[in-house]
Amino acid sequence: MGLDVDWAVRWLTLSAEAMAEHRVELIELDRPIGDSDHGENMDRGFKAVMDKLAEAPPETAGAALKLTAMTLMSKVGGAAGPLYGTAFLRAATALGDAADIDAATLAAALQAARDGIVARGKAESGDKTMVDAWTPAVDASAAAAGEGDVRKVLAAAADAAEAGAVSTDPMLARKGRASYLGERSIGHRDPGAVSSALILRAAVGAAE
Amino acid sequence: MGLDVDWAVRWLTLSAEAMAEHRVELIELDRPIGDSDHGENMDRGFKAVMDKLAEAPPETAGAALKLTAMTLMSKVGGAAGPLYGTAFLRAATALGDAADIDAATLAAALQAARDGIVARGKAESGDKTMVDAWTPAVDASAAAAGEGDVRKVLAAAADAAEAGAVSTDPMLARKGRASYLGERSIGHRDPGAVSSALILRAAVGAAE
Amino acid sequence: MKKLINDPKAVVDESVEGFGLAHADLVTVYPDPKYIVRKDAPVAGKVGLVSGGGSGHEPLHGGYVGMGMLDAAVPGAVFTSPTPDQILPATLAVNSGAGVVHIVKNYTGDVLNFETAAELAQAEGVEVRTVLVNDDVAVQDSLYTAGRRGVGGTVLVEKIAGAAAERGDSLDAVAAIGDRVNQNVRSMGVALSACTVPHAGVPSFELEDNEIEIGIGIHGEPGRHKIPMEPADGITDRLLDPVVSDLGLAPGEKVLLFVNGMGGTPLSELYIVYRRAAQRLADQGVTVARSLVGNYITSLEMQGCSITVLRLDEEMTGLWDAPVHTAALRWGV
Amino acid sequence: MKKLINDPKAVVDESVEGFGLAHADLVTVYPDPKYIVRKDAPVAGKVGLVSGGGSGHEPLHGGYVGMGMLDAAVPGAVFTSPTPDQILPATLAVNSGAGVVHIVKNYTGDVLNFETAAELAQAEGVEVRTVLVNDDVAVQDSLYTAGRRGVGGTVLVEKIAGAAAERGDSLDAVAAIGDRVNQNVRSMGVALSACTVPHAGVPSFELEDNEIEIGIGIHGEPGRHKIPMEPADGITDRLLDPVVSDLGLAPGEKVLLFVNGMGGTPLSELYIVYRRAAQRLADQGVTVARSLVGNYITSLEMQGCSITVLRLDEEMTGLWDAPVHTAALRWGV
Ligand SMILES: Nc1ncnc2c1ncn2[C@@H]1O[C@H](COP(=O)(O)OP(=O)(O)O)[C@@H](O)[C@H]1O
Ligand SMILES: Nc1ncnc2c1ncn2[C@@H]1O[C@H](COP(=O)(O)OP(=O)(O)O)[C@@H](O)[C@H]1O
Ligand SMILES: [Mg+2]
Ligand SMILES: [Mg+2]
Ligand SMILES: [Mg+2]
Ligand SMILES: [Mg+2]
Repeated sequence: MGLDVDWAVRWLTLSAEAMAEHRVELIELDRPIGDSDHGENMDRGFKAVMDKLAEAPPETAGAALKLTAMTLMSKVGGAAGPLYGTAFLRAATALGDAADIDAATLAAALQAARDGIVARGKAESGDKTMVDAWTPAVDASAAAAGEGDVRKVLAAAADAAEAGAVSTDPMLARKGRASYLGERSIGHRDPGAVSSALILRAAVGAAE
Repeated sequence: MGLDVDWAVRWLTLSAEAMAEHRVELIELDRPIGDSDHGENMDRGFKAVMDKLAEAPPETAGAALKLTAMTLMSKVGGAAGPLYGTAFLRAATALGDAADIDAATLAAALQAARDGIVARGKAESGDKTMVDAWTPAVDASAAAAGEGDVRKVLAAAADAAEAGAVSTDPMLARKGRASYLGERSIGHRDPGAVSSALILRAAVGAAE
Repeated sequence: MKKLINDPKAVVDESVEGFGLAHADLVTVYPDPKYIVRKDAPVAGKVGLVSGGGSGHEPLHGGYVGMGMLDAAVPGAVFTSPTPDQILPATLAVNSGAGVVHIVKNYTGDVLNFETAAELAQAEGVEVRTVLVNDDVAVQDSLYTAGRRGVGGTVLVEKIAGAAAERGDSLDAVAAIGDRVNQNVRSMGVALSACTVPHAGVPSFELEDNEIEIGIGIHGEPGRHKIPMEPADGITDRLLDPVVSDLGLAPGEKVLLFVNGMGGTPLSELYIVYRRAAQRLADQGVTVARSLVGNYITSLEMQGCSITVLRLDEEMTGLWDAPVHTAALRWGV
Repeated sequence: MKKLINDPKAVVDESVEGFGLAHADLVTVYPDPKYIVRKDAPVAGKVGLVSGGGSGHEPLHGGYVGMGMLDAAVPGAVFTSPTPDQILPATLAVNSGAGVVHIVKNYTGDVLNFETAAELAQAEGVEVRTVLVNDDVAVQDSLYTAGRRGVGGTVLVEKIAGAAAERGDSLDAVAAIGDRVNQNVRSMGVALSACTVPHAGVPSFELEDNEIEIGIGIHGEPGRHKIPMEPADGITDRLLDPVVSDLGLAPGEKVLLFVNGMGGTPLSELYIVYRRAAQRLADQGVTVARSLVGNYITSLEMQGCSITVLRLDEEMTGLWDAPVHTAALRWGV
């Protein structure tokens, strides 16, 4: 059995909870190499997503993600707003109006999301951005998709994203605000990679 | 034997040394009940007096005190500048061009100085100002003057001024910047009373 | 203490020199004795306006020298009133024969030094009038104290008296309008942090992490009392209410509302205070006809603000609106 | 953290509301989505100028809305770029048909959000040009980074492009002069203390008692490197020299020298920095033809300053001198 609109709403709800719970942690991560707002931005954005979902419950998973995209774009600001906005918009487009999402469609949606982030932000792997969480996640989910189990696809993505976030520690930032620090960006974890891993982990929880 | 111009110059020199040495202490006293500048002001003023004395060595004690008055007025600023300026000016006038100052003249000069301060600043005894050092000093010197010993006159003045400075601790300020604090001025020593005592103590040292 | 200075003893010299370099079109700076004079002074037939006081309150007073405001400013050492040997030549330099008004904030040191300078100027044949500014409601006025301090109202006195002088008012008329502004203006301030006088090197008073000081003056002197930190709206009310009641403002009256930063507070916070003050005045039926928000009379890097309210009449409003061209206040030209 | 605020979440709302109340003669404030528009916008036949960015840099950008400068400002959350749903209506509101120029500081967030808004505006038939400001020499420019940040030069781009729009220049011409200013302006900043973002509640970086941070941006980001505290003249040289050499200034050239405070530094200290910078430029045969000293682009209550130098030509000088009437910059009117 695949994933449906209820899963999507649960995913977004758990994401919102994760952003609220990790708000201070994400602010703290953004302090040494950024401007101390990532947790605040994400928490504000996902709270707004919750409001929108309550106002007009979506009929499909795709519609839920599209609504998320538009809300994040208009409420988050900063670099993360347009990047996450594009990611959710591309994923929504990939899902179309499918009522039941299978493993292959899911993996394709994750890839579309990552491609959207890269198209907007032009970061490459190793630049110490959220791409370093998304790219391993997309690769792992593609590999897992062959087995046909959406839960395994999600788990593979979340595991890889978490490892990817950790992998940003030694990187020298080349994109975003952290890049101004040059060498001094080394030794810190990228906040956007961490929030990405949290969101992908929420997708796993929603499918349990 | 009375006091002469050399005594006056030594007095001013020792006063300058005392202001330099107690600069920080006077700043610290001016901090809780004033604006942290009394030590700076007095030190700047007496350094300028030293320069002036070196430029044009005075011929009489009266001339030395007049030069001091003009210099303090033009270099100290704040409340203390005009007050000490007037004090030294009145004392200089009281000394006239006497080459040898006897005990009675000395006591009269001290009284003239105090009266000058009161005329300018309109403070009464107990208002927590330099007047609370000067008035007991004047009273004590007048009493001591009968014995005819200038050194005893000076010592009596300095002793009384020091006690007078200490007596300002419990007073509630009614004049100057400390008066803005009302009740909160209680428990602090008045910086101008302390600098007055230092100057009168210097006069004793100069006569030794 | 971290400051963008070279030597605590050279702070005023170098700062005033830089000011003169940056505003050479407006002012001439005399270094020793130190005073700042309007470029085209003395202006023929015009009453001269001189103000001054301790440094550390920038842009006060140098920033207000120019067309429509002061003719000269006399900066003392940090928080220390200037001396007669500065005030006198400044007074002589701006006297065109029409006389000179001294605008003096009510502090013992300023009063005594300006008093001496005025006597000396008068001895040289210059007519001098003194406008004493004492608008700080934090100080209980009393015959037995040094009286209220001059704070934020000073800026408004200088602007309005300056406009009166510029339009050609007589010596007595300029002094009278200055007094009228002073009688109709009240202020009160708060500090969130103390400031550090360069030569002292340590903060002028202590505040705990969650304490603020209500009723501070502009010299880093401690204020009326310490209270626990509270939201901006509550602090605003604590400053505005005594000002309004001391002024005896009635519904229907028009005022100028001036929210002033003490030097270390972001402009955005001053607008939060302005918002509350404007709303509260409106609730009381008072019309805010003019406003001023920014760092105009400061205490070095102190965090905090003051609120000043001036009861306006038609003449004062017109003089406030009149053109002014100084380093810190400029409009109409 | 002690701030004159009510609720960290309401800081921008309340501050912008207060700004609107204080300057109701100049601007209209739209609360949600939030943007600030020149009172008489759209001005018939005139190119519209829109800028924006995170809040916390006041008076930037709202303080520059008015005749001769910006037509609209779009404030984001503190240090967070605004969103397309704010930028789009601001753009539409100031379009008179002559098109709109977006002035964007080069930060990933600002660039992406303005890019989206520009696309959406274009889809609605409004021609949009973007002027990207990236004047911060502290950042090594490189194809492999986000590139130089937009800092102090932004104020000068907004003033000069604003004057070009006001005199009736075409869309392309306004964008071109904005680009020309950007190409001829460089800046560098220093922090003596960090600032505290209201919702974060702790300082954005740590500095020891005798450390300063050279090459800071305007978002409380740490800078290029920390050095021990030193006298103002030495710090000034560390900021000015890279600016001058990156600009490739030659003797005989004319510049505008802009010494900017980061929000928590007294004006008197800025003049000490100005003094040194002006003297040093003079020693190099460079003429300081115009100057600006004050808090014009800030980082909340951060202590520190930035130095900006703009190579002037005759047209830029004329546009700089042209009348401007905004809350924070006003002359000639
Ligand atoms: N060019 C980019 N491509 C991909 N991700 C980026 C890029 N620039 C920034 N990011 C991500 O955005 C995160 C910062 O987001 P946030 O703090 O909300 O925005 P801002 O940097 O504008 O304050 C970074 O941690 C990084 O993961
Ligand atoms: N009206 C007054 N009469 C006598 N002494 C006064 C008066 N006002 C102030 N003082 C004295 O001046 C001292 C302060 O001097 P100082 O700190 O140099 O000046 P300011 O108060 O202007 O900063 C006080 O400690 C007090 O002794
Ligand atoms: Mg950030
Ligand atoms: Mg003092
Ligand atoms: Mg003083
Ligand atoms: Mg940000």
